Amino acid sequence: MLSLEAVEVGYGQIKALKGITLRVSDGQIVALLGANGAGKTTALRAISGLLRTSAGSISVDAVRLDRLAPEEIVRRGVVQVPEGRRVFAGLSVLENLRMGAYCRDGSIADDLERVYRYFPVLGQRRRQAGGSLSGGEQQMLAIGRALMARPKVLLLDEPSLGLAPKLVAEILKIIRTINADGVTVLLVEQNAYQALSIAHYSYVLRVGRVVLEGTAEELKDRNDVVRSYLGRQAAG
Amino acid sequence: MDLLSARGVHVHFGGLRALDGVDLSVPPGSIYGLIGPNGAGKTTLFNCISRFQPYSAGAIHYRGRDLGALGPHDAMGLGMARTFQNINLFRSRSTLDNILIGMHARLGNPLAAMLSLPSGRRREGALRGRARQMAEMFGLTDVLDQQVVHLPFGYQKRVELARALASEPTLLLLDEPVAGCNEEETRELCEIVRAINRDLNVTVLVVEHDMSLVRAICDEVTVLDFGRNIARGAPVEILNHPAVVEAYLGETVAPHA
Amino acid sequence: MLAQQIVSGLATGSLYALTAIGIVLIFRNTRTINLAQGDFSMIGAFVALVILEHSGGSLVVATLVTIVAVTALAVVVERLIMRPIEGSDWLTLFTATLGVFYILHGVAGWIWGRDTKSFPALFSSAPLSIGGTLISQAHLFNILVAAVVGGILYLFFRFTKPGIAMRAITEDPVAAQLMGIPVRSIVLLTWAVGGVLAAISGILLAPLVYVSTQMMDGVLVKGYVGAVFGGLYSLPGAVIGSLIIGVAENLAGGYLGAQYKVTIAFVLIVLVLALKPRGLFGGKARREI
Amino acid sequence: MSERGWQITLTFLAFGALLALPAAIPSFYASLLAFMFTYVIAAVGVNLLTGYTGLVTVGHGGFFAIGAYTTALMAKHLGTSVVPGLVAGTVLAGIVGFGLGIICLRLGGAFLAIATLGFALAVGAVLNNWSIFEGREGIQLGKNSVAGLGIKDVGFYYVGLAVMAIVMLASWSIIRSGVGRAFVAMRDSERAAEAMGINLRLYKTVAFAISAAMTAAGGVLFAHHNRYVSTETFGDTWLSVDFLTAVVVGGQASLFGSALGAAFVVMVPYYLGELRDFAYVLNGVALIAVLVFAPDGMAGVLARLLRRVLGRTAREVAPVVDPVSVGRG
Repeated sequence: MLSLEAVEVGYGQIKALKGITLRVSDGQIVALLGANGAGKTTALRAISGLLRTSAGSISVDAVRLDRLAPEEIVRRGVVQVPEGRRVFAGLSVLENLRMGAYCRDGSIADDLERVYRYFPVLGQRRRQAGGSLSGGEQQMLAIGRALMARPKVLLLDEPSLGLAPKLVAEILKIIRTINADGVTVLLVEQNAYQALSIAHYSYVLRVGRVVLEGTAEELKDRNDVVRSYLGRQAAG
Repeated sequence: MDLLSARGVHVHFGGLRALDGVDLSVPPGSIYGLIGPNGAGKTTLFNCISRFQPYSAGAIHYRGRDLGALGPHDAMGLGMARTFQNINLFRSRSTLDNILIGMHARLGNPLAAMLSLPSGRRREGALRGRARQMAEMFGLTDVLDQQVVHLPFGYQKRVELARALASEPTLLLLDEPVAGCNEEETRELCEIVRAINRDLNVTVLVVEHDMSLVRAICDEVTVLDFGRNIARGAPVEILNHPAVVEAYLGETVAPHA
Repeated sequence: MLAQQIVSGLATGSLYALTAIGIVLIFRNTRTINLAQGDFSMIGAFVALVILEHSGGSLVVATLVTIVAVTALAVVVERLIMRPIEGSDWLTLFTATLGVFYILHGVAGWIWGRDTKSFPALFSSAPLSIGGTLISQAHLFNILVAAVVGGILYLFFRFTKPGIAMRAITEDPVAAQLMGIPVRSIVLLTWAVGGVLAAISGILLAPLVYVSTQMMDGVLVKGYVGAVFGGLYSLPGAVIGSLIIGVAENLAGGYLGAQYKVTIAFVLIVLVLALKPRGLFGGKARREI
Repeated sequence: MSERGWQITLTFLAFGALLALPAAIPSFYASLLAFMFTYVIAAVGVNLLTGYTGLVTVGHGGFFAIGAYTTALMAKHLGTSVVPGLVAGTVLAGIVGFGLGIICLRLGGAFLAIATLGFALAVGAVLNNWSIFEGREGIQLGKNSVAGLGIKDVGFYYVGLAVMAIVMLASWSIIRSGVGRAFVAMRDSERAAEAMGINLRLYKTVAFAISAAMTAAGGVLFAHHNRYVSTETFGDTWLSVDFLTAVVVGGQASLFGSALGAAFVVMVPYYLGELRDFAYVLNGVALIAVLVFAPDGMAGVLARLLRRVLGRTAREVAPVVDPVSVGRG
């Protein structure tokens, strides 16, 4: 289980996270929702060790992550698919996937096969440069690359960003499949309704704090969610 | 006539269409909002207006003048001023210097200034006087000589506004002014922007995703999504507009469908 | 005559290329313009000379010892000086290598003095005739060694895990971290590779230019010019750029007069930077430097 | 007295001391100090560009050489001395600097550093290979004179001091003016500077030209001080590197720092004499030490010491309490 306890993170004088607590139980998909600037990406960057926390703790299966180097965190099975995909544009698809398995020794043939099963298009394009793929294919590559590290917990930062609706649906479906195969998922989304459609449990952030949490059913019809995005009074 | 108008503006980044024929018209004297979800193209349009971004088709007119061929430094001379998304101050300088740099367009003959000729010194004196007035207006008198990088966040925000207004613009462009602000700071900023609009008679165009700000201060808003206009109107109508809600929260999908 | 000029130009150019590759490798993974790259070679030349002359070692032994010594030097520079200031702005990193440049110049001058020393020629001066063109054996050897080094580097970057990781860090250091690539170790490895290249270029240059503390000052700048051809980023660009400089220099020297030989490097740098500031082979848009 | 007041007082005291100094020291030392002034002048020029405007130059030895050779050739062929050389040398270098500025307009950071390094190399190559410059043979200059009156070591000391004072005063006047603010604005943030209406192209090229002219003034004096120029000094890129070192070690964006840094790069090798290599090591160590421990250079260290002596903390004004951000930590 991944858990954050009262985590605070600041950029200079701006506190981007003002003490958030959240739990991602094994086997779940948990969505982290909120408008732009709410602190979602900051939370993921803190989990992955790119940002130092100023207070609180982050741990997975009772092992503290918040003082470890990013590569140590990957070794402990927490792997992030960053916002904007960030595939290595000049590396081939296969090289990108190999880099995903960097911290592991031994054969990666099985893992490659698994990724190609999820994303057959990557198998067809394994020699092509990552930068030459379409947006949707790059998103698949980014997810596939992270899967190469055999994550226990997969962190996904806005996988739907900039994708056409049809592709978004496809990506969400794959995320559900990956989860069904035993990978715990923490999904950051601005696209609230779509994230809620696959998540078991959700947290809503606003300006660095958790303002709402619950199961998808609980959150879906609440005006609070809408309000936290649009700042509209619940009455409308 | 509109103070600022954009017609059919296109911007492409490689294959990506950041702006796909966007229109905008800002009437003089208003506080106008430009909103949309992440990646909608609002910052790109903002940068087209302030001349940081060239566009491939369409036209932008300011007071009837075509901006197409101008550079960023020309925009200020025409009476526009802008702020930046994540505060972009001259960090090594004092509050006073930042405001003075904001008055660059009024420097006069640079040679006279450089050589401290009498005319240059007179003008420098006048600029400094005016800069102090600006500082006073924004409650910055106590921190005039402090390096801005050491100032608290709220002060830095106000220095940036004071710097932008130092050139006495007719149009003020604000790029996500409340990014990183808490609710109290947001309220304070709303007050300041309203005062600028009312008391200094400055038209304001604000790019924002925080809806509480938009609702509180804007007379009218234009909503973009995927580089196109999707709605325009008064804030209250817009926030209930189905297309806008969908743009922000995504399509409604039945859970676990 | 023309063919000869071109071949000897290629030979010089391939030596510049070794320096240019070292500069590009270090720059694109650390944003450091390494001013000490030339000094690594200079120290290498002195070490090789000491082994050859005083210890009576063979060329092979001298080469191996030199490579180990210079690589160790590069690693020490990274660990002691560059790592504590990693992530600083490029001017700080650049100035730090300027500091290393001074220190290595001073130390070398201190140990080995300021006089130029001759380095035993590795080959007889009798040229070979290939298809009617006379080519010196040393030139041929230089081209050969550079080609082999280039080939090994190609295989390294193409097929080995650390090699691909180096490219990945160039593309996106943050994504590389998120994939679990130990960026610091790979950066250290980058400096080490820079050291190996410097050692080889030092030994190859030594017989041509005499060994002295100043021996690399000119070559280093040519290496930069070559690197700029590739936008400080592309390795093939840096190699092609270095070869172009070598040939252009030789042709200018041969046909226009010696005074044009050095100036041509500046003309090329100005042309490239003025016309294509991101390098002829730099290609696509990259993050700001 | 305010900190600024102290600065002005100390500056006047320092200049007063420099005016009186030749009376107290052997003329030999006056000559050494005059030599140092030429470096100070050059470093002030480099600092204007690198320290204040943020455009890093590793090529100003080229402008120093342009100044030196302009006056040397004029002396040789026209029989002129210091003053005409200063006028011609600074104007010529200003024009070349403007041109180099235009070429380098689109370049930032590392690319600019390499382009300027290439410029220094090219100047060295031209001096080495074009016969009018006499290469390593060099050009001898006649006895120095001002307005027809011959001057010796002490006289030349005052000439150097005067030129240094003028260059520093000019720099000070520029830096304090709106133009200087525009320079610093470009350094701090080009985007914000543009948004304030600053024409980057114009101001960058102007900064280049002024900086080149100032450095060339140092070169003119250098030539007359040694009464000899040759590619032994001007043929490589060491001068350029020394000037940059002076600026970084002394303190970027500080006129006083330029003086300290120039003194450092001149005096350390001088006093180490035969141990010249040790001076290199010291330069290198100083550079790295400054980067790690005192990014604002020797001037910054001295300013902090001065504040401590005056019994004040770095922040004179009471700390600001921001009513809005209280509780942000």
